[in-house]
Amino acid sequence: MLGSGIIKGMVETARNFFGSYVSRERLTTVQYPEQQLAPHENARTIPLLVYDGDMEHLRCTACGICEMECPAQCIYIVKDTVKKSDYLGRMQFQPRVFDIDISVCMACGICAEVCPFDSIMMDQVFALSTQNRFSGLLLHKEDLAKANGYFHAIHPSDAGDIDARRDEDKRKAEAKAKAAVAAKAAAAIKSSEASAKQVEVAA
Amino acid sequence: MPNNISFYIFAVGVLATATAAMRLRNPVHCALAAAAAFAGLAVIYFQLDAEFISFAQLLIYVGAISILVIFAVLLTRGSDIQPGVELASPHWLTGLAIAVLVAFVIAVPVCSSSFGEKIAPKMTVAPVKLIGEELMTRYLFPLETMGLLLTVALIGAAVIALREPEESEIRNPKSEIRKQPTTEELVAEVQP
Amino acid sequence: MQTPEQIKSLIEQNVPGAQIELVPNGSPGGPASILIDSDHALAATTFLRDAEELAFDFASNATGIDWPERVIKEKNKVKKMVDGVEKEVEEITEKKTPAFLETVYHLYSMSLSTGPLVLRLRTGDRGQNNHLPSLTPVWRSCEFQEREIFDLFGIVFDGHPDLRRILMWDGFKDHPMRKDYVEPDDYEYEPTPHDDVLEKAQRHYAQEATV
Amino acid sequence: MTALAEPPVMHEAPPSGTIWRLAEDRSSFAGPTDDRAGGLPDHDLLEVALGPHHPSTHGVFRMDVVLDGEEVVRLKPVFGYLHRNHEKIAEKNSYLAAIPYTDRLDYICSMTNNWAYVMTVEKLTGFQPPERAEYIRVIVGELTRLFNHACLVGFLLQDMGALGTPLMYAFREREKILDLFESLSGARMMCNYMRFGGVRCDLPDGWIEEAKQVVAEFPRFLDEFEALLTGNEILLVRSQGIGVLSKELAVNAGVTGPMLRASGVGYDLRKVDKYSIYPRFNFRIPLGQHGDVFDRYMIRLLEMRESLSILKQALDTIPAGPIVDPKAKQRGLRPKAGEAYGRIEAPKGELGFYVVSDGSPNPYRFRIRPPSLINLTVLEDMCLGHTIADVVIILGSVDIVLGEVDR
Amino acid sequence: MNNLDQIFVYAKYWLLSQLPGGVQSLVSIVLDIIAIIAVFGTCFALTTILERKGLGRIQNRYGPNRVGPCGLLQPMADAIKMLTKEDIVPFAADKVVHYLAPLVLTVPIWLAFSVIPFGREMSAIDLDAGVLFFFAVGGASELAVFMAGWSSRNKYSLVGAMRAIAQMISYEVPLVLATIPVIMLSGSLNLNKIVEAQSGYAFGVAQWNVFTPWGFAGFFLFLIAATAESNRSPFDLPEGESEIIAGFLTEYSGFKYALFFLGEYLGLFAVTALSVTLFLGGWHAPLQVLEFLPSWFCFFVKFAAIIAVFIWVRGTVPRLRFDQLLNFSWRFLVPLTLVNLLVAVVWHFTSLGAGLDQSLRWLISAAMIVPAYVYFGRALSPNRPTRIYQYAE
Repeated sequence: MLGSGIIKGMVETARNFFGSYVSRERLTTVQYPEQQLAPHENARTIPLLVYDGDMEHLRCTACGICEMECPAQCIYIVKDTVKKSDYLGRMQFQPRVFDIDISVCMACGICAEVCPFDSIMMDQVFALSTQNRFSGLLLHKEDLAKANGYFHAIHPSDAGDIDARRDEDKRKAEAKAKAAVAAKAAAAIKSSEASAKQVEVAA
Repeated sequence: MPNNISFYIFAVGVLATATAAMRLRNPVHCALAAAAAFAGLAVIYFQLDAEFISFAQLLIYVGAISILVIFAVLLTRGSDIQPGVELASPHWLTGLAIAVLVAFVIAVPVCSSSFGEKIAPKMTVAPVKLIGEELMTRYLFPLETMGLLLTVALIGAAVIALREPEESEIRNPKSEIRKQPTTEELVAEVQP
Repeated sequence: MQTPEQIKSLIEQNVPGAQIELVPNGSPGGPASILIDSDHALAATTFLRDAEELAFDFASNATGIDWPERVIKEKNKVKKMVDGVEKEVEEITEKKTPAFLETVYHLYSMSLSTGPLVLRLRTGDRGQNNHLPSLTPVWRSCEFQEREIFDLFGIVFDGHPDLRRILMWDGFKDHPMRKDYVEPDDYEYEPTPHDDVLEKAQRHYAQEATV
Repeated sequence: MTALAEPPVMHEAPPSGTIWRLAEDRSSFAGPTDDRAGGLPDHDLLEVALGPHHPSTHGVFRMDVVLDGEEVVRLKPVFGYLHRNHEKIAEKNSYLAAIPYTDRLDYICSMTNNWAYVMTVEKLTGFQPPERAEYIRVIVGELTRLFNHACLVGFLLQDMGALGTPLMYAFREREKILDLFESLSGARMMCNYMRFGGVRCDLPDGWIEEAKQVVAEFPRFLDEFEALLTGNEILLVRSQGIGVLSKELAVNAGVTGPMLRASGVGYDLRKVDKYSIYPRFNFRIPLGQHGDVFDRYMIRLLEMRESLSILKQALDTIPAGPIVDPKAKQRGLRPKAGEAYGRIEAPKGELGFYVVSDGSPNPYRFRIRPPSLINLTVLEDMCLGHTIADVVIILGSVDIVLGEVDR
Repeated sequence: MNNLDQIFVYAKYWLLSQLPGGVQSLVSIVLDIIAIIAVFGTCFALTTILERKGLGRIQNRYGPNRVGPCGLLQPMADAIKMLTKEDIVPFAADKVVHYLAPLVLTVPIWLAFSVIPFGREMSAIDLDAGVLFFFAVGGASELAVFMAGWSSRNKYSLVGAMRAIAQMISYEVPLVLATIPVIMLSGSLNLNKIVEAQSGYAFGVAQWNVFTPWGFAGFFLFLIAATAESNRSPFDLPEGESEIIAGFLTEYSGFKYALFFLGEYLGLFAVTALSVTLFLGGWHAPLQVLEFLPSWFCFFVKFAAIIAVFIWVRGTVPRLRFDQLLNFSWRFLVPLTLVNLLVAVVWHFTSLGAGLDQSLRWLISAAMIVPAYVYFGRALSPNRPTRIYQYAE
C-alpha cells in the first residue's frame, strides 16, 4: 500500500529493461529476415506431393481419399487416363490435375494422415504471399510436386521410416514376384511334364 | 513603431472577436470567440507593460472563465438554437439604453482624466513584487474580503452540487430500457 | 444419483398431469433422456431445480435438433409362406416419423455434483406449431442459448425476456441449422470447385449471365 | 461445497411504452428527447456502441451501452460478427474433419478444444484411450491452461491501460509453450493433435525434458508477474469491488470456469467429473470470496500454480506405451445411432460437445457449448452502475475469445 | 571551460555583431525562436524514438530498429507517414474549430519555453513573472482540447475532451500549489532568480530545492501533477485507448494528428523543464567537482532523466479510473501540497535567527509530511484488507 506496490512493479520493469540487454532469455525476439529459426521437424504448413526420381513418378495414385477427407475441401483431383507402373510394378493411375487452393487450406495435415500411398506430405515453406490472390494461391501439381530428397531434408525421420517400409515392400514384392516367377516356371515345368505324360498316355 | 502596428492588429482582432461573440449563432462558437477576445486583451495589457495583469488575464479568463462559460453552455443545452429564430431580442431598445448609459459612465471619468494630453511616456512598470506588497499592506482588507466572498461562493456551489437526489428523482435504470421488439413482432418478421 | 426412471417417477408424483417419456440412447453407457410435454415443462423443471434430492441448479447446455419427416426402413425377419414352404424372409417395413423440432437440455447439480440429466422438449411440427416454453426463468444460462436456438432452428420460446436473433443479423430470414436450409446464392470465386461447389458456381454464373 | 440458496429473480420484461431516443439533430449534444408524458428526469443519456471495431472488445464484439455521464445504465451485447456456423460445417463433414475446425473455436486453446471433442466421440463409440495418451492429453491441456491464463491476465492489464507490458511478458512465456506444441504437433496454435482413442503422434525425443524445463522455469515468471502486478495500488483500486458476481447468480446463469470459482463455488470438472486421469494427481481448487475482477485475476494466477503442480506430477510419471486405442478408427468413422455429451474443464470454463449420431459417416447434430458465450450472460448484471472504464475490464476478466462466442 | 559553457551565447553575439545595428534586436529574437524550435523539435523526435525503444526494452522487445542505424531515422519515417496521410475531416464536424484546435494547442506551448533558463545566461526572455507566464500560456491547452473534442462530433471525442478538461483543471491546482513553496522561499517569480537561489554548494553537494524536505515532497507532488497535466500514463485517460479509442484525437489524422502529438510532447517537455528549474537547480551541476561541465549540458541531463522516469512509469502502471483520478487530485495531492506549504513556512522560519540544528529541522518537517502522506493515502482507499484465498478440497 501507499505506493510500495508501484515501486515494486517499477523495480520489476527496470530489471526487465536491463535484463533485455544482457540476457538472451529476456529478449527472445528473432530478427526475422536476417535470422531464421530452423523449423521443428514436425512443423507443417501446406501439403506437398512426393515423387521418386523424376516428376513422372509421383507416388500419388489419384485415389481421391485426401480430396474426400479434406475438411476445407481444397483439393481437386482429376485422374489421368493411362496407368503407369508404380514402384512395386503395379499399374496405377496418376493424377492429371492435382490442385490445392492454399487460400482455403488450413494446414491441418489430415490429407497427409489419411494418404495410404505416402504421397501427400506436409511442407514447411511459409513465405507464401503472392501478388495474385486467385491464381497465385492455387497450386498445381507442378508446384506441389517435391522430390523425395526434399522430403528427406525437411522430415528426416518420417522419410527414413517411409523409405524403409517401401524398400521392405519392394523387397517383398520382388521376392514375391521372383517366387511367382519361380512358381510359374515350376508350374510350367510341371504342366509341361504333365502334358508330356499325357502325351505319353495318349501315345 | 512595431509596437503600434501590433497594437492595431490586436485591437482590431479583439473588436472582431468580441463582435463575433455577440453575433455568432452557435453559443459554443460565441464562447470560443470570447476566449479569443480575452486572449487579445491580455496581449494588449502586455504591450502596456502590465505583465502581471496580462498573465492573470490569460490564466483566469482564457484558462478558467471561458472553460466555465463553455461548460455552462453545454450543461444548459444552450447549444440547440433553432435556425430561423431571431438572434436579437425584442427588448433591444432597453439594451440600447443600457449601452448608452454604460458608455456615458465610462466616458465621464475618461474625459475628465488627463488622457488627451500628450505626456512623455513614463516608465510605469509595476513589478510583481510591488503589486504583491501593495496587496499585502494597503489593499489587504479588500483582498481578504474578496477572498472570503469567493470562498463562500465556492462552498455554496459545492453544497448545491452535493444535494442528495430525492427519492423520486433516483432513476431506476431498468425502467428506462428501450423497448425491445416483442416475440410476436420478431416471429412475424422471420416467418415467411 | 437417481436413474432417469426414478426421476421420471419423481416428476410424475410431484407435477400432476405431466406426461413424461424416456428416450433411449444408443451410445455405450449414455444415459436415457427424459421427454417432457411442453405444457408441464416449466413446472417440472422448477421442481427439478428446487427439489432437495435432485437440485439440478445448473443447466449446462441447451440446444436444438431438427428432425424433418423421415422414413425409417426396418428390416425384419418374418416367417412367411413362400411357394408353399415356410421360409425366413427379410421384409422391409417403412415407418414414417413425424417432423418436429426438439430442444435438449443437459442439467447438472452443482451442489450435489451429480448429472447429467438430459431433458427434451418437442414442438408439434416444424411449421406453425414451433412454440415451446422458455426455461430462462428457471435457469438464466438458457438465455443466450435459447436465443441461439430461436435464431438457428426457429423454435419460438414463450416467456423468454429478450428473444431476438443472436448470431445472424436481425433482417435474416431463414434458420440455418435446419436440415432443409438452402444456402443463399452468394457464390464467391473459388479456384478448386468440385461437387456441389461446382454446381453452385455453374448455377451462379448462369444466373449472372442472364442478368 | 455448500448448498446453494434460491436463484435470484430474473430480469423483468421491460415495461412497454418506454421509448426514448437521441436527438436527431447532429449539431447538438442535447440528450434524449422524451416521448412520454411525464418526461425523463433531467439527465442526458448517451448511447454508445462499444465495438465492433473497438480496441478492447477482444475481437469483433459489440456492446450497445447507454450511459448516464460515464455510468452504464444499460448494456446489451451483440454477437455474430465472427459467426461461420461451425456446427453446420461439422454436420456436413466427417467426424475426423471436425477436429481441425475445433482448433479454431477458442483459437488460443486448441488442445483443450480437440480434447473435449474427441472425448465426446469416445463416449459415443466406446474407444478407450491408452494410458500414455491420457498423460499426454493432461500435459498439453494443462500447458494450454497455463498460457491461456497468463495471456488473459496480460489482456486484462492491457484493458486497464498498462501498455502491454504484462501482456508481452505473458507472450514471452507463451512462446516457449507454443514451441513445445509445434515440436509436438507441427503447429503452434492450430494443433489438430488429438484423435479418437488417443493422440496423433508420439512425443518427439527430448520433448519431456524440454517440457520439464519450461515447467521448472515458469514459477519464476509467475513470481515476477505477481511482483509487477498483484501489489500494484492502481490495479487494486481498479479491480476490487468491480463487477461483483454473486454465487447464486453465477450458478443459475451457468457461469463456469475461473469466473465461477472466483465467486466462491468450488466446481471444477477435473474434480467433479474425474475425467481422464485427473484423479491421480494432487491439486487444489482456489476459491474467491468476493467475485469481483480482482478475484477473477487472482484465481487465474493461483490456478496457474496448481497447473504447474499437475504438470510436474504428470511429466515425472508418464509411462511408455501405445498412444492410440487399437480399436479406434479415424477415417470413415460411423458410430452407432445415439448421442453423447462430453465436457471438460477448458481454461475458459466448461467446454461441452454434444454429438448425435444417426449411424451415418457425419454427425447428425454437432453442438458446442461455448463457455465464453454463456459466461457473457451475466455481463450486463455485472456492468450496471459502473463506468465505461470498468465495463472494459469486466469484459476482460470474463475471458472470452470471439471465435468461440460466435462459432 | 567558460567558453564551452557559453558557446551558444558567444555564437549568437558573434552572429549579431556581423549585422547592422538596426536589425540586431529583431534577429536576436528570431535566433532565440529558431533555437528553441530546433532544440525541442529534435527533442520531440528523439523522445518518440527513445520512448519506443525504451518501452520495447521494458517489454523485452527491441523496439523500432529498422529505419536507419539502430532505427534512429524512425521519426523521419513517422513524419513522412503522418504528413502524407489523408487529412480526414468528419462530415458533420465543425470544420473551422476542428482545424483550429491543433494550432491552439501547439502554438502557446512554444511560448512557455521562452522563460526557461536552459543554461547560464541562456533564457530567451528574462520575465519578472516567469512562472506566472508559464502557467498562463498553458491555460490555452484546455481550450484546444475542448475544441478538438467538441468539433469532431464524435461521442468518444466528446467524452475524451470532457475527461481531459476536468483532469487538467483538477491537476493544475496541485501543480501550482507545489510550485508556491519554491516561489515563496526564493522570493521571486523570475525563473532565473529561482535558479540563482539554488546556487552554491554545501559539503560539495548542490543546494537544490529538492534536497530540502519541502522541496523533496514538492518535487514528487509536482511530478505527479505534471504527469497528469501532460496526459501521461497512468493518467492518460483522455485518450485511454482501451476505453474511448483515442479520446479527443479520435477524428484526427495526418498532419493535425501530428500537431496534437507534438503539442502533447511539448507540454511534457515544458513542464519537465520547469520542474528541473524549480527543484533540480536548473543548470547547476549536482556536485562541486562536476562544475566544469557546461551549464546547458547539466540542464539537459536532468531533463532527460526526468523524461526517462516518465517513460519508465508508462511502461509499468495501469490506468486509473476517472473518479479515482479526480479523487487522487482533490483528496491526496491538494491536501498534501497544502501541508507542504506549511512545511516550507516552518522550514523558512526555523532558519531565521533561531538557527535550529539542521537535523532537528528535518525531523520537524518529516513529522509534518509523513503522517499526512500516510493519512491521506489510507483515506484514498479505505477498507481494503489483504485477501486470503481458500482452496476447495
